[in-house]
Amino acid sequence: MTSYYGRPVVKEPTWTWEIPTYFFTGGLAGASSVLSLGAKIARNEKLSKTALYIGAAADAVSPALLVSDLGRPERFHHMLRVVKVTSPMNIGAWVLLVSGGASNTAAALELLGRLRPVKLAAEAVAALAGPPLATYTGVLVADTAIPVWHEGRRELPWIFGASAAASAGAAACMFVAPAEAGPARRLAVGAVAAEGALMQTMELRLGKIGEVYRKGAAGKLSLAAKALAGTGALVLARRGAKSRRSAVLGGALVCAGELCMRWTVYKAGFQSARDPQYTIEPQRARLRT
Amino acid sequence: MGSNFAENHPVGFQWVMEARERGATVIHIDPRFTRTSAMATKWVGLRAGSDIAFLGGVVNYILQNDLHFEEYVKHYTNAPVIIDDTFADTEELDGLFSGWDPEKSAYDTTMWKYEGMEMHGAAGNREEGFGPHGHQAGHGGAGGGLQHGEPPSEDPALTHPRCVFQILKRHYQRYTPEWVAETCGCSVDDFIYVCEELVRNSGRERTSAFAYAVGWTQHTVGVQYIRTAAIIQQLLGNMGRPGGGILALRGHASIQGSTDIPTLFDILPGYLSMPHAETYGDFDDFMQANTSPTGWWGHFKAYWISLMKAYFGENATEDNDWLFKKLPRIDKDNSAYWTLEQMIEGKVKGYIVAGENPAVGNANGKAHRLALAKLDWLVVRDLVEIETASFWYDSPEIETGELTTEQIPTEVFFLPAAAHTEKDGSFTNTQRLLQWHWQATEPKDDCRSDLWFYFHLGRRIKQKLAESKDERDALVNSLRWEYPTHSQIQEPDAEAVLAEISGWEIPTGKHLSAYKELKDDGSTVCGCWIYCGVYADGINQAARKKPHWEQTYVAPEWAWAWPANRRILYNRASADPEGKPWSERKKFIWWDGTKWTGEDVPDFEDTKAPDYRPPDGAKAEQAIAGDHPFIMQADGRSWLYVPQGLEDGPLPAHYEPHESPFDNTLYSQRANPARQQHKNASWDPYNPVDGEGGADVYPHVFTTYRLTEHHTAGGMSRSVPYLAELQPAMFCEVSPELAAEAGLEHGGWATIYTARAAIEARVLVTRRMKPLVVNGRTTHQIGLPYHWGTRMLTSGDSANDLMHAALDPNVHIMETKAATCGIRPGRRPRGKALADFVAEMREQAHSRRSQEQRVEPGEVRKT
Amino acid sequence: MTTVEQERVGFFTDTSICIGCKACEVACKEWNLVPQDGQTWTGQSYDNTGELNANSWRHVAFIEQEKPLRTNGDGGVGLRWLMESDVCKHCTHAACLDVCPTGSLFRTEYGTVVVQQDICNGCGYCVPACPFGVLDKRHLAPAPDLPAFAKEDGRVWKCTLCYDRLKGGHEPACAKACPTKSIQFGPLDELRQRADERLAKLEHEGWNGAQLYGRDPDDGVGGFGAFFLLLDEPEIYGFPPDPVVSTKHLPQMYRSMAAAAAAVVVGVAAAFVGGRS
Amino acid sequence: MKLGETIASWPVLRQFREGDLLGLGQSVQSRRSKTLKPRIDEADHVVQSICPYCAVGCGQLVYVKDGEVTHIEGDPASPISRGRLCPKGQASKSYVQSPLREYTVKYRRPYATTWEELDLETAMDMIADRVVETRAAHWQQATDKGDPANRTLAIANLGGATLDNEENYLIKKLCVGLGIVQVENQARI
Repeated sequence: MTSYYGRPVVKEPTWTWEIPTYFFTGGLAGASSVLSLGAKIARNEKLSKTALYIGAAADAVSPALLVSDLGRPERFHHMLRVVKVTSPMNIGAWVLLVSGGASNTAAALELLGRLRPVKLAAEAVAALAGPPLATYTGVLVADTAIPVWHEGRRELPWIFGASAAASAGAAACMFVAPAEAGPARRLAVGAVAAEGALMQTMELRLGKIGEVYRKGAAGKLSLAAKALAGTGALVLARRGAKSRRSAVLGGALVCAGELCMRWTVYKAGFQSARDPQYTIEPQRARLRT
Repeated sequence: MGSNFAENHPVGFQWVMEARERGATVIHIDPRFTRTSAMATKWVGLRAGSDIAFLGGVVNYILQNDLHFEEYVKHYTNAPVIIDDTFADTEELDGLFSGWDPEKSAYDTTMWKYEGMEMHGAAGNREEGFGPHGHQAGHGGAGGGLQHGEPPSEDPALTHPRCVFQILKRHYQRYTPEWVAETCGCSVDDFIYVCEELVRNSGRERTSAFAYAVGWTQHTVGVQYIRTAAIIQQLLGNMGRPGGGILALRGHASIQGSTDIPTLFDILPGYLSMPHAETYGDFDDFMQANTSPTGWWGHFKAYWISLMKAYFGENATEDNDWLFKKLPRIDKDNSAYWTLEQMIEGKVKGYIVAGENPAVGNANGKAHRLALAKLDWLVVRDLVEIETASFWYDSPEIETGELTTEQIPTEVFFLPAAAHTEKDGSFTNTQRLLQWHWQATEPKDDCRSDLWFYFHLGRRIKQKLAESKDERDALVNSLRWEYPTHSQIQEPDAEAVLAEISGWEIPTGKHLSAYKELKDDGSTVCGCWIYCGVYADGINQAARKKPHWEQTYVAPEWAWAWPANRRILYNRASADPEGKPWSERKKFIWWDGTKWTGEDVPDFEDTKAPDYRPPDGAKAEQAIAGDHPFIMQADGRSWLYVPQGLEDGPLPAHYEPHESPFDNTLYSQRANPARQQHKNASWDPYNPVDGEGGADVYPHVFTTYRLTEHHTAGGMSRSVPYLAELQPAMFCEVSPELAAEAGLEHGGWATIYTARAAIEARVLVTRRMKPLVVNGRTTHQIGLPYHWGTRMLTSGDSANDLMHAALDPNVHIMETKAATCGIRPGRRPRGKALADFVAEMREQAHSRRSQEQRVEPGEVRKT
Repeated sequence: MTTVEQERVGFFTDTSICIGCKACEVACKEWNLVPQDGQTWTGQSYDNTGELNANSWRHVAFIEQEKPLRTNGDGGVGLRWLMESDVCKHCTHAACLDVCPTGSLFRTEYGTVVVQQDICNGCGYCVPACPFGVLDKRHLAPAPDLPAFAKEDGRVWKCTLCYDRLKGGHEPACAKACPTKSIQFGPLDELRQRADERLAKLEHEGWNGAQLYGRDPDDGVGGFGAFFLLLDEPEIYGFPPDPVVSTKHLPQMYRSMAAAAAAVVVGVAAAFVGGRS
Repeated sequence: MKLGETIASWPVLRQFREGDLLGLGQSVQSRRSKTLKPRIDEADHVVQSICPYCAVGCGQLVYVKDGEVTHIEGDPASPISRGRLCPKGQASKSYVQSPLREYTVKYRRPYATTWEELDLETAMDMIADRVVETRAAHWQQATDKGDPANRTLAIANLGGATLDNEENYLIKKLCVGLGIVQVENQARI
């Protein structure tokens, strides 16, 4: 493989730890809002409230993380300077604004127990903003020149969505008594399974490009993610219904697993950018056909 | 050849690229494959220091195959002239010409003269058995005591065995393609290709040009390198014609100006020679010795007296011989390296350095730094603190313990200088163009122009000596030293100085428009006769900036070229003897029946008809016939054979560099016998050469050079962030073969050593360096840029520290382009260990050498 | 008020006449006051700049090859030294521009792509988005115009094709300086025509590997505003052989996002439904 | 600026107003971009100069604002360079404004280990004294043969190839007057 002194063709992202962490919190927030509304409809007030609070909390830390990653934090509001459909990050900023605004309004009113209609509206809005919030980050990373991300564009929103659902479910399990946490448990377990399957599909389809998921930091994180989420799901499935302690443990493990999964994808991108062969070879192949 | 056009003159190279795009053949002949080679139609690699062999081979190829431009050669060169029978060639004397004096290690140049006449050089002096020196050799246009412009005996048929043409033929007959390939390490095919292309692109319809630089001058036989090219260009009829000639690519903004208006020991402005201490009783002898009866040097007296009037005004009069008796006298050599020797011996007390960095830029840098430590006082003027100013606390010798700051007596003044944007003035570029640059801003704080410094220094000194009746102060007190000044810092008016250089008529005060107007009766002032007219009509002609799109391609109204705004010298040669252009394609100057006309200012008297024949007794230019274009020469012809003016022979012969791993396969005289050496100097030890024991301690050839990204000794580039980052480290270029042989690792470090010093450099292994097979033996060449020193934004060891200071005998230039060295992996020793390492290697070499001492005619080498 | 649209301009960099002098690099830095990029000796031929980044907007690549310059054997020595001055491509379809969330990156009236330094908040999205690795965040100590708490410049910088000079009717600094006019500036259509003629000439002269890169308006980025004549495959110079603007697939990505979003809802619903049964 | 204008200039609104729905073009142009001017158009004056590096002699345009050089670029009028410059010539401004540039006199006493400050006038006077004294102490009136010598071999002057012709002229003229014959420059190296 020829390249210019083995130098990378595309640049690694300049993003730091806040971004993969946000992928997690954002997903958690989005899915939690949905879970909350679902529970409300299912008349599971306890679960609904908890999910609402979790979502609101996650929604609150997310912007902080994003702002702190900016090169010029004092200019965070420039994100809302335009409406750009071509920029997943811009769309995401608007979605986060809506979702965060709504979920936190709802949570606040819930606490104060005032203005019920407004609260309901806010919950609805948050639930509407939730799914896009949980999945757009997949598009965000896919919409780059980084081979392992761009080529994974079909699966990434699904994987991030699943991961979001899993973390939302798992988080709820930790704070709701097993009796009321049934749906959350099922959500967590189901999502972990789905996500595992999706990851496999993606890696297989990516072929050589996908090998970064088995190499270096990404490889290690990927194993950790699978192990943690897997074990967590198992614990929740087996003993989550009976023991509160297991529920907390299982929930924590799944959340940790999902966080690792975000880091896996994040790190894989850097590794994919660093080695020019991942950029050049597929393009060469494309030209040959 | 001998230059790296693309890298060191990139903007000038645009014209070469345009020519290439229009189908011109561009050939680069160089030891290294450089950025120029990459752009050339053809690159021919050759061994550093073997250029005369190559060029001599071309001469031989042309002559053996009768490919010379016959009409041009017959009429415009001295090919037909018959040489005195006292001349004997290197072919007869095994590498020496007749007249060699082993005692003086010098030639008696009178044995090379034209037959039937006492040879008589112009601007120069040749008593004491040595001819004109330094730049007179190149520019003096030595002439003969011809009764009229024609030499006494000629053979128009070019068949007489002693006519120049036949001598040339014999001299180069052994420079066969096979021998050239052997000696230069190139292939016979490549050599033939070059010959064929040169011939194919010369003649009536086409012209070829040579572009050289210090790759030719920096040799112990440097002047002869250029002479060989001159012979080729004369044989092919490429001189004085558009697209022809030999272009010197000079490396400093005004290096041409600093030779025209010299800051050089042996000449005065306009290449007028300084009087020598050993010679010239009185003024008339001096005039007689320097005035050529024929050719433009016939007006030497007018040039001289006009200069004296510029220097001393009314104090210079006919009665006091224009102060001739009071003028300082020079010796045969008071050049920079002679000064170095004197300095080391403690004989030089004060040293003023303005805009130069000898501690890095000169050969054998260590010797220069040790010498600086022997001075009483030193003045350094520059924009930044260069190594020459800081030697007393951060030179490598401080590290090795050879110098100790507390023991250095030198008093050092560092004076910040003004930049080109902070002063008015003119640079003379490589095409002899005087270009004015206007001041843009005022210099800050203590920054001052050198004009300011020398003017006010002179003013103060004159004040201090004003009352002195001492004989030695008479001359300085006679100096004309009034120049108008402006601004609070009292900056002298540069245009007033330019006006003095250009000259005026004393009675009327009218500014002169050409050197033809100069008088020898003291009625004209002119500070530099060849610059006469640059201030014609009281207008600064050098400041003319008419855009090129508003004038012809010759652009005569952009700046001003010396002499007389002529863009191509000797351009009468662009027309045939009858004055018709050689061809429509190449027409430039021609005779229209009544006068000379064309694209350029004719380098000929406007109305001298092609059929003009000088009457007997004609003097100066009148003695030059109408079909002899080379009007500075006494005989009006260009010289294939130089009967007068050179120290080391009338014809170039191949000599090995002073230090070479190879023997001379042509003559038993290995190197230029007349080269200047510091044989017994402990500060300039030499590496053993082929045939001596110990030569294998320094088995490789190295050559030094510049990079596009840096400038000379680095003062103007290591101080600039944007340049420093482009080439941030001293490195050496070696071939993969040498790397394997010496165990050098790409990107690692190497230590390069000679008998003088050892330096370290990063290793750049590259295919662009090729091992050459010379005389059946493989040799490796090492490339070393020489920009680095101990200071500034990027620092590193100086390549020049490795160099010896053996010199060309004509112009006293050192041989930085070819010498021998050893190389080993890793960084050099530090501290005292470094000095020990160098000494140890030297001992190794010299102990073996003393057993098998090589003795050559005319030189017994010692160290 | 909107600025009047001008003719689209760009660069045609003809590497067959590049002498590798790096005047373009210095001219760019002098004009745009780009900071020094550090002094590391790479040993990669004469290239000590290495790449385009926030502090090098022109980068001259040096490639030493044992290949003849011409295939017709004319004067060849089986050795060639390729030099090429790289720069931002000012793509017709520019990923950096598309993904910029603040509108800091924008398409100027000259059809060039410029980062507006008074807008950029250093989100860094354009950095991995560029298929050529041109854009880069500046991590140098803050300039005086930055707020006290800023620990670094933090903004993204790249070639502006001398936007300010264009507004004054001057050609970009690098093109103006280029001694051999290897860098040519002008209306894009004109440059493309010139490039075609140049390529034809070189092919006729048998130049080894001569090809245009980024000239084709139908390529993955809709053609470059700054395109090249190369003497070997793009990857030899560190270019992607077939760059595609990532946003070309954005609709597809949004579709799969929508589906995934729906799936989340379905999944949650299922979690409840599943519980009942 | 009024609140109204601020809102009106909000690119989101401009996107729709100016029909630049994707927000890729003019609608997102910032105030700075809109009012941008090349600094050479703001110069107080422009000076035609010549590059100080090699001997090709390329034309330079030096732009000055408030007494400071703000930019240096090629002079298109020059038939030699046609407005082009090499990296060194192009870096001329950075050279004349080098971070290493010295602006005041530095003086080192014999045997001293450090520089000290010295005012220019004093320095000039000291240097003049050094020249006068050294000349007096090491003057050679005549050669051994009795021919005139009129010189001192104890003072040498080096440099010139980077200086102006006018400067070299004064150097040579002064040295001839003073009997300093060791006058040399880079032409020798």
